[in-house]
Amino acid sequence: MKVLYFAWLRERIGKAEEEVVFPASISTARDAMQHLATQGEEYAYAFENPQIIRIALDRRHVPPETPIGAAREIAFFPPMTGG
Amino acid sequence: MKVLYFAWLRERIGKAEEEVVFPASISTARDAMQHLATQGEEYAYAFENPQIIRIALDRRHVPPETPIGAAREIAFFPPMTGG
Amino acid sequence: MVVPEIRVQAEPFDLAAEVARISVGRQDIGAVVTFTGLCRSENGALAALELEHYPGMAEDELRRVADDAIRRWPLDGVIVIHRYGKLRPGDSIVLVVTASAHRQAAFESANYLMDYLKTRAPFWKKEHASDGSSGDWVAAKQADEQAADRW
Amino acid sequence: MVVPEIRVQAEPFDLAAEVARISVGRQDIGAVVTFTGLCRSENGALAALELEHYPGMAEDELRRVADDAIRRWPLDGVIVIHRYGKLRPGDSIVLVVTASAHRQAAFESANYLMDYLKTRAPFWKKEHASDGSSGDWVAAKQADEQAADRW
Repeated sequence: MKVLYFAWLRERIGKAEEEVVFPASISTARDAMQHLATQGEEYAYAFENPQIIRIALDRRHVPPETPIGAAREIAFFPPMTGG
Repeated sequence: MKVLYFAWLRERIGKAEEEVVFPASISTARDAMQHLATQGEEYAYAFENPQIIRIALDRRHVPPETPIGAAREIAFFPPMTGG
Repeated sequence: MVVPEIRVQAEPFDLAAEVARISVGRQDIGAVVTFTGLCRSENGALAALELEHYPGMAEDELRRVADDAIRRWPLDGVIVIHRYGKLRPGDSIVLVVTASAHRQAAFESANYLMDYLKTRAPFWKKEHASDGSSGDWVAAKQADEQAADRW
Repeated sequence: MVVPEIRVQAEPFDLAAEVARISVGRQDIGAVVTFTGLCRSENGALAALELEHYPGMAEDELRRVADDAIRRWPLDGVIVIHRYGKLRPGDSIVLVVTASAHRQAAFESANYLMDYLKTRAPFWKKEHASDGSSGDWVAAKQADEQAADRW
């Protein structure tokens, strides 16, 4: 699955995107985030406050409890500050 | 005193402005309007619904009970429809 | 204190030039809102609008409305331009431009200016119908009075 | 059904050209509202803003917000342009244009678009300070969430 990071998540993790094969036990977007948080110090730092992180599945905002299902792309980012 | 008429008041009276010497008994803007309404059929027609007519004294909106005092210019017109 | 720019003119106006006048070379403006009012054909029934105004008072009253807005909101600039004369469907009638550090101040003050301008500025519209008949004077709408009363 | 025009671009935009695109040759539009958001210097403290975005999703989300506005108000046209990349104080960041027969529809929908765009469109601002220090990511404001919640 393609995983994207934006803004300070991207900076903390040190990459903008990567391919991740999630274990079969990963069901929801929150599960995916928790799994990524275990992948090293930089990930732990990026995801240290999971409650403020926004998630998009296939380029749509979703709540963390959303099943990732057959989505091809998941993105993690801080609250938006455009406009 | 300079008297100005706009929109359908101007059309009904048949002139845009005139000089009027009001009798000494005329005190308020409403008095002036009532006096003008007696100056002929066209004036009676123009002022037939005095409650909808707006008044400006020296280019400021005023309520009808305002004394005309030393004002140099009084204008009568329908509700505005600009914008 | 910001000084509003007020113009009453027969000529069309240039939106981009007006916005540039209010914002170019400045670094403190975060939001510019413009409102352009246009003449509508009313589904083809209207050939033209004739706008009559009270010269002198029209400018004064627009300035008073603009000064009220400047007192109510933290504005960095205000422009109000109102046209008069014969206008065709598609022609612009009025332009309001407001600039502020903050977007709500720019939005609200432009909205306020339009509401008050409609009920206070001495302009009157006469309709000329497409069938050649000389039309009626547009009646003031109660909705416009109510719109102004909400502020 | 009106189709909104959405653009996400590094280049500046031309306000007058966008307004012309929405209104020229039409006789049914009574009101055009534009909102331009600009980069502020924060009293000289800010040298630049760097705008990051999520390509693809940014356009999609702006289109969803615009479609919501089109469902809520009787609009004749909507344009939303959002820039990305490094922007300097005085540079424009975002443009919203709405056109309607009615002035309140144009005002309210432009205001709505800005409120929702700020909380839903995937853009992030990083500040570069005038003293050369690489700045912080701008924190989302609770006021922006509240502004969106009022609709």
